[in-house]
Amino acid sequence: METKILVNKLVKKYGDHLVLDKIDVAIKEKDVVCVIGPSGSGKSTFLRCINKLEEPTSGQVIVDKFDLTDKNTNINEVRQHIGMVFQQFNLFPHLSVLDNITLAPIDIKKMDKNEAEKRAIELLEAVGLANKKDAYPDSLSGGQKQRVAIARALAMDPDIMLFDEPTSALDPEMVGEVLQVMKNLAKQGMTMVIVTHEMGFAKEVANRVVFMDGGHILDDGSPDQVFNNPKSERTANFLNRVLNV
Amino acid sequence: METKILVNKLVKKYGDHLVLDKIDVAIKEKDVVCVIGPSGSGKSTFLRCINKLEEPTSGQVIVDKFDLTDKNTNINEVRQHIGMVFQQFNLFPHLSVLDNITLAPIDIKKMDKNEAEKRAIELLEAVGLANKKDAYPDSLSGGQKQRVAIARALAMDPDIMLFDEPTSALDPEMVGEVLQVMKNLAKQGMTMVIVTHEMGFAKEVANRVVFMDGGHILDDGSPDQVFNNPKSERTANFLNRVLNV
Amino acid sequence: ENKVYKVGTDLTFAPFEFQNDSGEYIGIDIDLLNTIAKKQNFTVDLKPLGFNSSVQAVQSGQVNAMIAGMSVTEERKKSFDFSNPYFIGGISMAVHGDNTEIKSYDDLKGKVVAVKTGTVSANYVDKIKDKYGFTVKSYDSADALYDVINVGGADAIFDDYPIIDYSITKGKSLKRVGDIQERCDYAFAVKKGTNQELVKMFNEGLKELKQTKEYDGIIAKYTSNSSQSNDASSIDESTFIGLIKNNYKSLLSGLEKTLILTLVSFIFAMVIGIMFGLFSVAPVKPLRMLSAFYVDVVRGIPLLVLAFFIFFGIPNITGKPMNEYIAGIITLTLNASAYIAEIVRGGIGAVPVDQMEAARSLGFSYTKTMRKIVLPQAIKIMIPSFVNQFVISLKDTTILSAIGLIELLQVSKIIVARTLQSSEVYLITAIIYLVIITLLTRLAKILERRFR
Amino acid sequence: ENKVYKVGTDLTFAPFEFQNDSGEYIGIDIDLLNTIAKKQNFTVDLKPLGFNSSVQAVQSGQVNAMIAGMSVTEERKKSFDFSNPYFIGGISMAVHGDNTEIKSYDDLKGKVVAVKTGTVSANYVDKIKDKYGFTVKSYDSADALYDVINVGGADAIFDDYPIIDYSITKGKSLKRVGDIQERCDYAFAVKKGTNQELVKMFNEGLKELKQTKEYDGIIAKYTSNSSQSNDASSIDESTFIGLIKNNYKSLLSGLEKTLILTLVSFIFAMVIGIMFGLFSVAPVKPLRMLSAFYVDVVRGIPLLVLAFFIFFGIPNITGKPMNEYIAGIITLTLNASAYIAEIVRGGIGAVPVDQMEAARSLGFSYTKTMRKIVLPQAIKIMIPSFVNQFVISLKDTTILSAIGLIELLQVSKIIVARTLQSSEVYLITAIIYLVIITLLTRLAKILERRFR
Ligand SMILES: Nc1ncnc2c1ncn2[C@@H]1O[C@H](COP(=O)(O)OP(=O)(O)OP(=O)(O)O)[C@@H](O)[C@H]1O
Ligand SMILES: Nc1ncnc2c1ncn2[C@@H]1O[C@H](COP(=O)(O)OP(=O)(O)OP(=O)(O)O)[C@@H](O)[C@H]1O
Ligand SMILES: [Mg+2]
Ligand SMILES: [Mg+2]
Repeated sequence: METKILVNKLVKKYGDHLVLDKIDVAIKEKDVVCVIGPSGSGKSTFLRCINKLEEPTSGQVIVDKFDLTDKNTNINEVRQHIGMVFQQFNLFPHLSVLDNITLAPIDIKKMDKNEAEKRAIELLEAVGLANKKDAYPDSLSGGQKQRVAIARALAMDPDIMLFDEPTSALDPEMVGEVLQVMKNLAKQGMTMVIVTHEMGFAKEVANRVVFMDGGHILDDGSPDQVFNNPKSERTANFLNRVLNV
Repeated sequence: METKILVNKLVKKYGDHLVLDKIDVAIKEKDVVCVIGPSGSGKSTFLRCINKLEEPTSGQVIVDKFDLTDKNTNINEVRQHIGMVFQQFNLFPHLSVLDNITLAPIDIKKMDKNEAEKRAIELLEAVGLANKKDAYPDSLSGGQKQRVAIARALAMDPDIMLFDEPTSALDPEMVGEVLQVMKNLAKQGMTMVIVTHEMGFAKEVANRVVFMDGGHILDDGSPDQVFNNPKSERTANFLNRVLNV
Repeated sequence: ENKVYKVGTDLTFAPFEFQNDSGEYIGIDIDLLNTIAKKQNFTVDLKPLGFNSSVQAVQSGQVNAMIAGMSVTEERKKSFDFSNPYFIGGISMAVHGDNTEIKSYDDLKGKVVAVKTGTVSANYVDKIKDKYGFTVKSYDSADALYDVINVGGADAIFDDYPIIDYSITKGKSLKRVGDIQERCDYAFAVKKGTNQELVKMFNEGLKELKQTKEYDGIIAKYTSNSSQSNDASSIDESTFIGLIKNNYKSLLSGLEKTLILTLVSFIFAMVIGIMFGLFSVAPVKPLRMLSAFYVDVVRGIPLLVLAFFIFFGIPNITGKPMNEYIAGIITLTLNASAYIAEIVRGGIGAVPVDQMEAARSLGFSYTKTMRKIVLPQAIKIMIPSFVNQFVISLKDTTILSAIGLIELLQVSKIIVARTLQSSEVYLITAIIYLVIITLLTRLAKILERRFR
Repeated sequence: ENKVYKVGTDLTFAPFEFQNDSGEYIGIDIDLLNTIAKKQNFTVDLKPLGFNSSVQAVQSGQVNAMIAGMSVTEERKKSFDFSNPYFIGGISMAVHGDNTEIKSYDDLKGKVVAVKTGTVSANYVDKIKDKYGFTVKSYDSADALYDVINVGGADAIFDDYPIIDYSITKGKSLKRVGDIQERCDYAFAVKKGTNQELVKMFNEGLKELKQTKEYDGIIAKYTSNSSQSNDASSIDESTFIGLIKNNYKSLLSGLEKTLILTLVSFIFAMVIGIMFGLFSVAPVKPLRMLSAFYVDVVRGIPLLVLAFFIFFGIPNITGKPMNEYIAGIITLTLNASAYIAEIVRGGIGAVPVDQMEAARSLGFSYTKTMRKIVLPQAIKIMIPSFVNQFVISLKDTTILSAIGLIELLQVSKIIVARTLQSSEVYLITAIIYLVIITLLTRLAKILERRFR
């Protein structure tokens, strides 16, 4: 299949602090990649470089033939094809659930309002929240917020979805609902890059697991390979600690 | 064995909002009680009533023969026998690790400074952080902070330790370290009440599991009984969601 | 038909002529003249030109006569014809109403006597101070003179006795002690050799008034402490309620000016402040620096210094004279705009960066994100601060009284000058501000609670 | 040994007598008198009593003579013996230095002429205004009069010609037009029939000075715009640098007063403010209410209104006179303490409740937790705000110039009164404040960064 995201010698520094050290990754269409690793290893930074929320220090990020590191690339256009879901949901608190979802399609894609709303309600049904369309974010539980955030990202019909620890701010009981939505997305063939600590989910859904530490990719392979037969000792060590709680 | 904590028709309301509805519990010496339940069910409130961080609306809490709900009880003295560890660690940021631990023994128990420091270093060794005694909290990782917080509580030689989701603010990799310290405490025969979402830990360490929902205790028994054979359907439901992620 | 005479008078010389709270001229001179004019069938066109200008106006024939507490002197007789004296002026000593110790000049030994600088009284006490063995304190304003005796800063004062009497009618606790000194005649005056019929009518009218005792009524109205009305408006200004009843209109108009000044400058300040506030978060560095510079400079200069610089300095640079209201509004605008810029910066900063990132990741541009996502949330955060800044601007208007703006505090000063009731008037003023500011602050708190 | 004569003079009547920046009296009268005294071997004990008091002092024999720009009149001759005139006074018209249009009184048609209220000039223009067809504007202060021509608010002014000349030496762009009018002789005066030898010595000394041309030197020093020194300190105050050189000492002493006032009131305010701040978080409700009430009331009254109320009103209540410095310090203290109480409340509130709970759960009492856990953290948060509040208090001291406190702004006003350079002086003042405030604000920012 086609390469959707090509990351080439990606380097990111904050001042003198090297966070990503020459990362090379190619992600193909319909790949579901789970990125795991200890805190501070650069997982979020890597993800955020893919839609240029962080400016790479050097190297290339090419998404769908658009070179994000090229000054002439219209980043706002590229971002329309890349949905992103944050740990803290980041819904717009001054807008209703429906408006959260329809704002971008109407405003950026110039979609007809009725059509946008119809599509939004479909998406809300898909995440099981059709009855919340007129609610405001503050009145939702964490799991509900995160599902709305996913629907909002999907409303722009992205080719790629990025998730940054989508369940780590949720109560244990609500984690399941959100993971279920993500499983469905994966089944439908969405290209996804997911930073997560949910090892069970990674095993079940990902077709590829990447282990990062200290700004390097230390392991990269199928879930089976990474979890049961890691290349690097650091990976084995990390998995050992996390799984044996 | 002797009853350490006796909770009698405990009611707690915030305004009109009934959070604890006539809770009755007796906790015996050396009991390790894990309190589980969905978010907002009143677990924290229950725990905080045990050392009167929350003022009960009605009912009785008797700890070690002291009736906390009696106005004449010197609450500061009772609290010296009840250690508490918070989700957010709550170390004193303006004091070094050593001072965090020795402040209360020196100031309240009028312990000799040298003696207090000797004891503090022993405790730090027990939690594996002897080398951090002169560090300040800000320079510690989450797991280290939580272990210092446990050492701080232990420095007052409490008979009872209360834990409110001690690992839920930690990175997955660090959860293990803290749970290990708690296991050791349990082995030494400390009376403990632990609010947690770590079901594995509860199964392994607790001799008693309490399931709360809506301000009521719906299940109360051995881990085996509660996890494998819950009395209430709500418990079964909850466990099903949390365990099958 | 009555003949009309223009008569010059002084601007303010209570109790002979002064403005009441409706801005009409009243006083002994005015009442006498008007009553005489009615009796003698002539019409008065009063010209309150001030004493010096009235003298000139009589001499140059612009007015027919003057009445201004003018004393008859040999020198003046060379250029004026005077009526019969209608009042005998002079100076007197006065002590606090409760003072029982000083019964005559002989009791002044070792005491402190206060006078107004440059007056006949000042000259007089200078002459007698060695004889009676007292020390003299000079004050520049009548207000201070009458306050000092009240607060125990002096044991006695010397002043024109009608002024003392008038102060007593205004509620000052004073009593006159000893005889009237340095007597002199007050008379109505025309230019030498002109308007003789007017002088004659004045004399005849005055004689009639004295016979009918109307004369005594007029004098008593302004100089005795009897229970009868002592003011055109017949309200006793020595009490708190009387003061309010009598002055609430001018106080309200002062308040109105204060509010208008605040509002106008606040509107301008909002425009400028929001502009600089947006600059301060702009992705363009020079704009951010410009904004920081503006805010630092304006906030680094005390408001009153800024006001002085604008009011006195700007005209020097532009070559155009500056109206004090414009100077005041510019000062308040500059000052408030710097704080508003900070409020805007703070409000935008209080919207989590997350919101910006979420919107950008959906494909919104910076400007659109600002407009659709960040500002709608920031404004809610800012509104309470805007109300608070409005309160600060309202308080700051008082400072502009120093460059002569007439607002609530200036109005109070003017009332104090007339009524001599400084503590009561300033207390009333403070309460007015307190009430308004408290209401606005409450509003800010309610808005804050609502929007959080 | 020289005989000593007490000589009265005016307080301020430039260029005849006025204080230089070191507080010494200088001017034409003073320089002439001192030079004559040296020549004639007598010693002068100068008494700057003011004009009116000097007249009295001469008449009562407290001083031997007076020299105060006093003009010789028939009336005064009755009670004074005058020396030969040492100066011929009079009034003159002046226009802006660049004005080429007005070359004589005839060019005044349709123009605006400004004068100072109540002067000989005012009377004079009143007399001639119809003849020449101009309109008159009156100003209350010399400062305003000389500003108005500069900014184009009037086409010409009339004033005493020596004052005009003096203004020119001070750098005002003016030129005199037309002849000197209303001439009069200025002379040295003694009480009629006394001190005749003094008058004789004065006359002889004056004659000698005129012969040696020393007389011309003295006059030129104060009234010509020649390049020679025009001031005792021989620095040209019409330039920015000259102004600074000449006045930096008084400005620095004003700054010192400002800083002392700020510091003293700030220390008191800290004590009171911290007390009310602790009350505001106390577990005892009446204390919290008391604190809230105090803060609301003090913050609800504008500073200047508070100052007026304290300065004028408190004496009425306590019966004791109030010194303006004490009033100023009380005002600043009250005001700052309310804001400091809020800072303390905010600082304590910014320490997470968690910290309180953690300490209480260890068995610490409320008071101990406050002292050992909460306050040490809160203080770090408060320190930058305290510095900012200090800056605000520093700015607020300027407002107290309105009740007569001498601080930096008041010093500037006094310099303006002498030099007539309002824009430059206020600009210098603004820069001084700006520098100090900017430094303090930077400090606050550094502390803030350090403590976060
Ligand atoms: N804006 C920033 N400025 C400076 N350093 C930063 C910034 N953002 C991240 N870092 C640093 O970069 C490193 C990697 O951060 P990143 O957030 O990518 O880690 P992560 O793997 O996502 O960790 P976590 O699991 O805790 O989210 C960390 O050391 C972090 O401190
Ligand atoms: N200070 C308070 N004021 C008002 N309501 C409160 C307060 N503290 C807690 N509550 C309410 O009491 C209920 C129980 O809260 P509690 O914190 O005890 O739940 P919990 O079981 O600990 O939940 P979690 O797992 O999220 O910590 C919740 O509905 C909460 O909103
Ligand atoms: Mg991350
Ligand atoms: Mg809880």
